Amino acid sequence: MISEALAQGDSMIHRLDPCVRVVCAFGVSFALALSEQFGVLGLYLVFALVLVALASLGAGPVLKRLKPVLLFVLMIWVILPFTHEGEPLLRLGPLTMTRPGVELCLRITIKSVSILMVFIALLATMTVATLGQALHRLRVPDKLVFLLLMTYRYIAVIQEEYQRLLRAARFRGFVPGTNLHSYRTYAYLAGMLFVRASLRAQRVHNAMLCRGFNGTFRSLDSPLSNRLNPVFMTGVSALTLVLVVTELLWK
Amino acid sequence: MTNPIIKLENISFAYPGATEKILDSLSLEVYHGDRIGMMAPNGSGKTTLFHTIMGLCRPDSGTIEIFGSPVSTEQEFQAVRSRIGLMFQDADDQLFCPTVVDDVAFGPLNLGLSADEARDRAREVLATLGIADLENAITHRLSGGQKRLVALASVLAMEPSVLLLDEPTAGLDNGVKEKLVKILNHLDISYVVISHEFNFLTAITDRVFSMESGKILSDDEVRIHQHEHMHKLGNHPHKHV
Amino acid sequence: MTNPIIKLENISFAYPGATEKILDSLSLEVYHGDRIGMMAPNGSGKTTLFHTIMGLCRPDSGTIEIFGSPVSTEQEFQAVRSRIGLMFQDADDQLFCPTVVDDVAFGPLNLGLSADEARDRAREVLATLGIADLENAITHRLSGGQKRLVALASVLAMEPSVLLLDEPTAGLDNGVKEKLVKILNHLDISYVVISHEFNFLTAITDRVFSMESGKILSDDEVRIHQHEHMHKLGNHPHKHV
Amino acid sequence: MHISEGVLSGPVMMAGAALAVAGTAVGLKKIDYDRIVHVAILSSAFFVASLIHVNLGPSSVHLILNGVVGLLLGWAAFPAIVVALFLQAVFFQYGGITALGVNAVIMALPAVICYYLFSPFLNKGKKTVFAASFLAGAGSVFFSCLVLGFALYLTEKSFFEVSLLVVTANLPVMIIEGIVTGFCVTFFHKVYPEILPRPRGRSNP
Ligand SMILES: Nc1ncnc2c1ncn2[C@@H]1O[C@H](COP(=O)(O)OP(=O)(O)OP(=O)(O)O)[C@@H](O)[C@H]1O
Ligand SMILES: Nc1ncnc2c1ncn2[C@@H]1O[C@H](COP(=O)(O)OP(=O)(O)OP(=O)(O)O)[C@@H](O)[C@H]1O
Ligand SMILES: [Mg+2]
Ligand SMILES: [Mg+2]
Repeated sequence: MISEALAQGDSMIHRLDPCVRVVCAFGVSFALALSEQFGVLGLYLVFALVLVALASLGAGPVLKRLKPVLLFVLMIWVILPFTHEGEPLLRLGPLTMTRPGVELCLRITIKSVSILMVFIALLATMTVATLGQALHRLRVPDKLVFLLLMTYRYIAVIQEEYQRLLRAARFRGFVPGTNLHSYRTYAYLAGMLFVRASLRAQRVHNAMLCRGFNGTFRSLDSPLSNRLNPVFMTGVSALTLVLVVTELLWK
Repeated sequence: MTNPIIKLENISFAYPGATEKILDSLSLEVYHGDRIGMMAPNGSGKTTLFHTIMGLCRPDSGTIEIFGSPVSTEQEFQAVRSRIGLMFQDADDQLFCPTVVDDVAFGPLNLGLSADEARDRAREVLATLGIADLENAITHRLSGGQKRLVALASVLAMEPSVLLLDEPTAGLDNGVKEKLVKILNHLDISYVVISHEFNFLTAITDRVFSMESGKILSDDEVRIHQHEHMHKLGNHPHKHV
Repeated sequence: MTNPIIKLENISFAYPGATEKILDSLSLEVYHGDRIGMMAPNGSGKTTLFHTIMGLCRPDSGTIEIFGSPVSTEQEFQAVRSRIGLMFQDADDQLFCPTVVDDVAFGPLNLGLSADEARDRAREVLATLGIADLENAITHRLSGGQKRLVALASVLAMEPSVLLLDEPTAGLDNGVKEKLVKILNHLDISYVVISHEFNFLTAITDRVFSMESGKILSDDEVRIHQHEHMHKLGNHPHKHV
Repeated sequence: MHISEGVLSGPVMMAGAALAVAGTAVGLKKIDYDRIVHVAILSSAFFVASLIHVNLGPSSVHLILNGVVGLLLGWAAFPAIVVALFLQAVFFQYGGITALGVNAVIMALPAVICYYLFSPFLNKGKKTVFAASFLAGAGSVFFSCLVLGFALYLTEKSFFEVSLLVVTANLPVMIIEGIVTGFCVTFFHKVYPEILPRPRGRSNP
């Protein structure tokens, strides 16, 4: 279910220090989300496309990952232009498209698609293991990093447990429907997942104690030194700064 | 000669995304009264084979006939699934209701029995297996051996025509194993059993198959395989068994 | 005669809330060089015994001495825990780090080694077990057999003086089992191994104990038990092995 | 239930992020080292459980179960939910970085509120347990809708209709969540009461 296929590549982005990528992803995403001007947003869109290209990800996998947001965008285009008040732009029978409505939709579309492309290019191209390490070096609290890595580690285990439980139910003639029996069955399956998760947590905690864990998290640090790191960092910062300033001046 | 209960013909299957075929033009026939053992290395596709019979893995090519009629769509599989009792490799995966009787009655309820009928059926099966006293026990607190027996009960409560048992003895001690041997030898039902234990298999089956490169191997090859294995262990100092 | 590495004396233990004693005035001594097997029915308390030695279950009465000095508080157990390598029944419980090398290095890091030293130690152990190529693999993607070997590596990386292995072969095929036999026979370390498989145990240990009503039974009783068992199987038609 | 990237205005986004950081900090503080593995693995279970689809007439909806997580973890539900949402973003791109704060508040705040409202009833009789957990399950979805609607409304007054729509569209979901949470918690009560929080006062959530 969870695949880290995008992390397998070997592009320029893949070779950058994960910390640099995390910082850039944060900076660009927030700057982008706070922009309003179409000109600036257009430039961000191009910027995001360039990042995706630099990560050498095929159009197919990227589009697949954008599917949820594209569906969302489609939905707002169907609703917002007609419900938003303001200067009418176009009449379609009884419906009126308004200019502010269309502008709002356009803005949301560019922002959401660009932010997700930045996310895909910079963050989805590393494994969660690497991401955790990067967050650790960026001084995110140890407990939170540990929580992230441990949660990630056991998702696959629990997912498999769920698949097997569901399969067992189906083999015994369970056909889900809209009825109490089905909801109760799903509740039992979910309940069983939590019970097993809790029992497993006890065992894992014991296993950690046996390996000398005493409350401090240590990890293998492996910073990737790469000539490109400072270059990329500077480049992205400069570009973002320019776009932020343009945005501010535009007003 | 009667028709086979389960008939696989030239089944090929690869997991989506994987290139390697786990099942490769495999054919298998199970007749009424057959008691077949299956012993093959980890990852050779035994569990996949069972899942294919149950319609959980859809073959890329080949045909499956169950009780004489071809099955290929989800509807068709749903109709026959409850007549094949699959017992999972790990009993924990199979027991998800709070108490033993709830769990054993789950299948019959899905078959459309009333709550009372389902409970009666569950009690009956538990009694047959000699674990009537577990009726109100909490499933996840049972011991490993008890879980296995309850899992078997919950499969038998569906009154299947054939059993598929996936490593019913893994991690069980000899006491529970012997109990299983007795139970299986007394049940009047056809079955296919996967196990890594030759002694157990020979005690409960008439023939032992193996699997290699996605195909079923017949009895003889298995026998040769076993001799070889025992020879290897013979190099180490070990007690006479 | 040297001092025992592990010495349990009159240990009694019951799980909180339960009335039944799982361990009942149990005594056990493990000496340097011992290779002990342990074979007993499900639920007889084998895993509980291992957890008591590690200080994960605190006995209600009795004394534990490890490496010659008594241990009873969490601090004392913490000090000796890293010198006893416990391999868990379920490898998934033991491999909690995202990648193999992280996991194997986790113990050495806790022992106070620097990141580089820990990494080197991890690589060394992986190489010894012949799985150096798994170094950067994601732990949850490993196969059952690989997980077991990595779990062993992560225990060995602590350089323990004694190993406690809890059913290291459950669900593994003969190939992986033979690999484990070879590895264990080449390690120069004392160990206690729980297994339900007599062949495996005899191949890697010098004595086999059992457990009954919370106590350890000596070799002889176990041997008798086995003969009896084989005799029973003899009643059923079965092939010559 | 979440808000997509690019929808929220700056102030709302920032307020959400600040609240999420604060909630996570409180939650982390409440987790000691003996409990952290427990929180992490329950967070994995929450991640997986939220992928379960149940039928609703001809269509299907996925479970949310933030009520269950709240009842089981108390304040620790905050970091647990943040981590699960972040991993959903990484694996499925259900969101990116900027909406994470608001989305975390949408899911986690109601979970914590329901913990305080309903966990005192969990060591009572079977009927009370079912009723309390039904309310916790339905209530946390309801509160989530309110927070979501409020965030949208603050961003853009014209989102008012959308907010109303969200609440009404989620009415059946609330009922399903209530039923499932009710059965789920009575299941815990019967088979593994240790997983439920002890009565408050004796130990911290
Ligand atoms: N869901 C899956 N997706 C992809 N590959 C899978 C999946 N399930 C199993 N496999 C692969 O298919 C092969 C056969 O698996 P299967 O579980 O059928 O083996 P098995 O003979 O039952 O092994 P065991 O003795 O360990 O139970 C293995 O190599 C396994 O890695
Ligand atoms: N955490 C626990 N709380 C209460 N009872 C427990 C707990 N863990 C184990 N038990 C009970 O203690 C007994 C001994 O369990 P233990 O796991 O030590 O057996 P075992 O010999 O390792 O069995 P197996 O061969 O199945 O692994 C069993 O009856 C079990 O039900
Ligand atoms: Mg299998
Ligand atoms: Mg055990």
